Amino acid sequence: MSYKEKIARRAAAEVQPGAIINLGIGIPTLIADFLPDDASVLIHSENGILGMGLRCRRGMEDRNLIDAGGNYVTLNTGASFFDSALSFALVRGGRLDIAFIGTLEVSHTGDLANWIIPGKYSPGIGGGMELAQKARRLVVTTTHTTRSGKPKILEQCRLPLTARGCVNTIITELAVIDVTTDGLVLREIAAETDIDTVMERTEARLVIPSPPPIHF
Amino acid sequence: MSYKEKIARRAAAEVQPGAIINLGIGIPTLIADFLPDDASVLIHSENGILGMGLRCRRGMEDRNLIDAGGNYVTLNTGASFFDSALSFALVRGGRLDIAFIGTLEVSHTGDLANWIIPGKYSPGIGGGMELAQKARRLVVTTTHTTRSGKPKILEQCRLPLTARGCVNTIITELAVIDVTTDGLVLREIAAETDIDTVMERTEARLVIPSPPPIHF
Amino acid sequence: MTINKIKPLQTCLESVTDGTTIMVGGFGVPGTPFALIDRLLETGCRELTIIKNEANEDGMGISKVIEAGRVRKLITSHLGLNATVIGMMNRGELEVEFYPQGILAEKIRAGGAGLYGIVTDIGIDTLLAEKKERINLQGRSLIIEPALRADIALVHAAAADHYGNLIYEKSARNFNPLMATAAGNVIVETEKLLSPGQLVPDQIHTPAAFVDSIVQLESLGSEYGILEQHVL
Amino acid sequence: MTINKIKPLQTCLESVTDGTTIMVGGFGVPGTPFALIDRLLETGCRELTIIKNEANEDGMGISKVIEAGRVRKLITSHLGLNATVIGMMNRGELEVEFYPQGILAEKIRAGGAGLYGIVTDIGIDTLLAEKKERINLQGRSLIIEPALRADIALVHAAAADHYGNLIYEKSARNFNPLMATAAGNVIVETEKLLSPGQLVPDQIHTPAAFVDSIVQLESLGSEYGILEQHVL
Repeated sequence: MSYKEKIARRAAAEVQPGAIINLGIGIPTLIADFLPDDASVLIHSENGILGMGLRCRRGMEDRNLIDAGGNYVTLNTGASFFDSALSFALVRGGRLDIAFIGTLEVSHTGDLANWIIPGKYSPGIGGGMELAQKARRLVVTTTHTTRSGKPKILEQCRLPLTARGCVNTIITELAVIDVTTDGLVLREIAAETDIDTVMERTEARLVIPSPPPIHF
Repeated sequence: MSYKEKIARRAAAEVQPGAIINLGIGIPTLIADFLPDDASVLIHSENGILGMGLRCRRGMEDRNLIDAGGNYVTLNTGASFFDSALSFALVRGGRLDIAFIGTLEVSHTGDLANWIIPGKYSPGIGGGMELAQKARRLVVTTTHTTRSGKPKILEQCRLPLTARGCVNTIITELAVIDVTTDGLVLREIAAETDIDTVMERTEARLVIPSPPPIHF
Repeated sequence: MTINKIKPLQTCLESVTDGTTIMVGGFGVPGTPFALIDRLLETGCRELTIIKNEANEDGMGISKVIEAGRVRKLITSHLGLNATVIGMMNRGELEVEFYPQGILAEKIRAGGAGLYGIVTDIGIDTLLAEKKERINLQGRSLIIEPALRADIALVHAAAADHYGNLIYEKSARNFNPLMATAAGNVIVETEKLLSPGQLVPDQIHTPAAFVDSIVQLESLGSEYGILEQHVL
Repeated sequence: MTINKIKPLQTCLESVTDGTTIMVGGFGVPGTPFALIDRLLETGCRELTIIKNEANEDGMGISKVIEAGRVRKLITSHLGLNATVIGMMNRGELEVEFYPQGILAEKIRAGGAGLYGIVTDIGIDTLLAEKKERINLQGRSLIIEPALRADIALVHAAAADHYGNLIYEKSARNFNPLMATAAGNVIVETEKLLSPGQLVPDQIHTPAAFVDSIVQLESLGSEYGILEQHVL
């Protein structure tokens, strides 16, 4: 299992039965593979689907059935289609229980920055800003550091924000961290790591709870 | 044929093939009986119908199919149902070609007053304000005077307005009057009347065009 | 474990208390959730704020709750077919707030869509505009209408599945799909209960995400039937 | 004489001129009106303003019109799958105005609903809010987003009747029903043409009132098919 799959598997455990969830592009997309198989969770896709299934196996594609990233997908029992206005009414109106989202940076107060690197990367906004700001719970799934090893979990975001104070939980290959009024609380750490390693790779100060974080 | 039916018949002649129209309560409701039978006109009803038919004959009622006044109605070919938001989106968005509406007063500049008599009659607003303000063409169908013989077509409305400058044409049992930048132009008069009688029963000044009004 | 939002009629309104704000679907008889309204009356809760297109006709539906003195404020569009409620309003026994019908619909829709308000020119030259918040936009003076939400929405559907997917029938759709998005607790009575998968995804009017509880109607009472005073 | 809005593909875009503002449905391939877009390209009109969720992928759909230098301004949500158009934007060859996807949808819907704008808090703490009109409502500082309308909307439907009633299929619905309300001239390409009465009134997604012209697609070109780069 790749580290991305490990993150996705741990993230899937955050989903309660009956939840309405949205899976952003990147690692969040992998979460679908680790959800229970019994249609007890409904996946929302920004392009107007509730009850989206897994990615479609080759040869079974329906030209009219894609996710928001353009991938061909299947449909689960209880699914419905709707227009783009209702799709985001669902998000902004408070009916999306959890959004899983990737990020470039996240701050110790739960600020999220994932949509623009001025002068380098500015493909637009998409649905991310609304998902970040309005999901009842926002779970960031991300590698703990950048490819060059720099921390992504910072005291303050340096990049322009997607939304302020929106992140509830951060899940990486090393740790599960909750954003609380007391700061970033290290809820769990990966089996193969230790608290010192996690703290070293995190710029923001981490609160070590008592009892200490369990392994996942 | 009653005078109300005469007004309705003359009003029906204003409807072009392909038009989307709305018929208010009272005399406007009768217009449906005088429209061509070939589904070339689609009637809009505020409660979410396009392609409404005539009032339903006794014994054929569908409990889920009423007009905005509560009457049981039939459905024409090409009909659709929608919610109350889309129903008025159609009106405000400029897709309603003609609204026919009753009135208490109308002014020489096309102001309409038909929703409230302070202290005496105030049942609410309903869809009338939006129909008056936003129909591409607003045709008032009304008796020329009140039951006590007082003019309804006034220099200025005395009652609170429904909408300002919204009326395009006034059709009564006596006359067809267009609201123009030159004032109220007497386009047609009823067969059994004359210009003097119409002017006598109208408070607002009427412009007599040349050639003079034809009979209807 | 699949999703199942079915609840018994007797317990579906447990969260109503004195002072609750409740949206009620329907335009005349079609789409009015009479069984849920009767249950609301049985709760005995008072000082309610009701949001409904009209107040049904005298002695029917939401009018029964208003006539019983349980409603402090009614947010509505038109009461033309209910002389009893107009009388209560005129005697000061009921506070009534009127909106143009489509603006009422848009305010509710905006609440459901997580917007804070809409900008409109409807009623701009009338009494209605007098106390409204204004804004200048593109050279026009316009009205800001704040969004409307409720604690509870009572909705009538023609059919529902266990997930809470809904379809409405004919002119019974009206305000129901809008209100089904605009309350924290959306309670639906349905004429038919279908198994998940029986509704065609392209034909669903209200997606399951918006619905909290489904009550299956055992039978339709006489209030759901034809109203003799409107028969030709 | 019944209503018949069928037009030939060759003449359906006669009202497009240089500088026209055009909304184009679709989210990726599903719902993109490729045949109408090809016809738009053939008109040779320039200085267009295009409103579309994204710019399709390089070399496809609306991207062809942009790549041909016909578009002055693109109002959109995200260009992540189109490096060519991002390059044009970065080199200053194309003006691009970005909105959050659901706010773009609401701006279009508001235009279609005859509203002047919406009030929202989306993007309130970001760069986006910097040049926006603000309003204080119920103690909050909020953003006013003006409504969007276009001269022409190009829409893809799964089926239509001669009146202009439309249905969409699966995720091809997306922006199409919204845009179908928000332009003075709504032109629809349809995969299937049905006789009036064949569509079930409760299942119609766009009522006939909003549609001006219907073009029946003889066949679906390869652009409508499966995109190999997205196959697992």
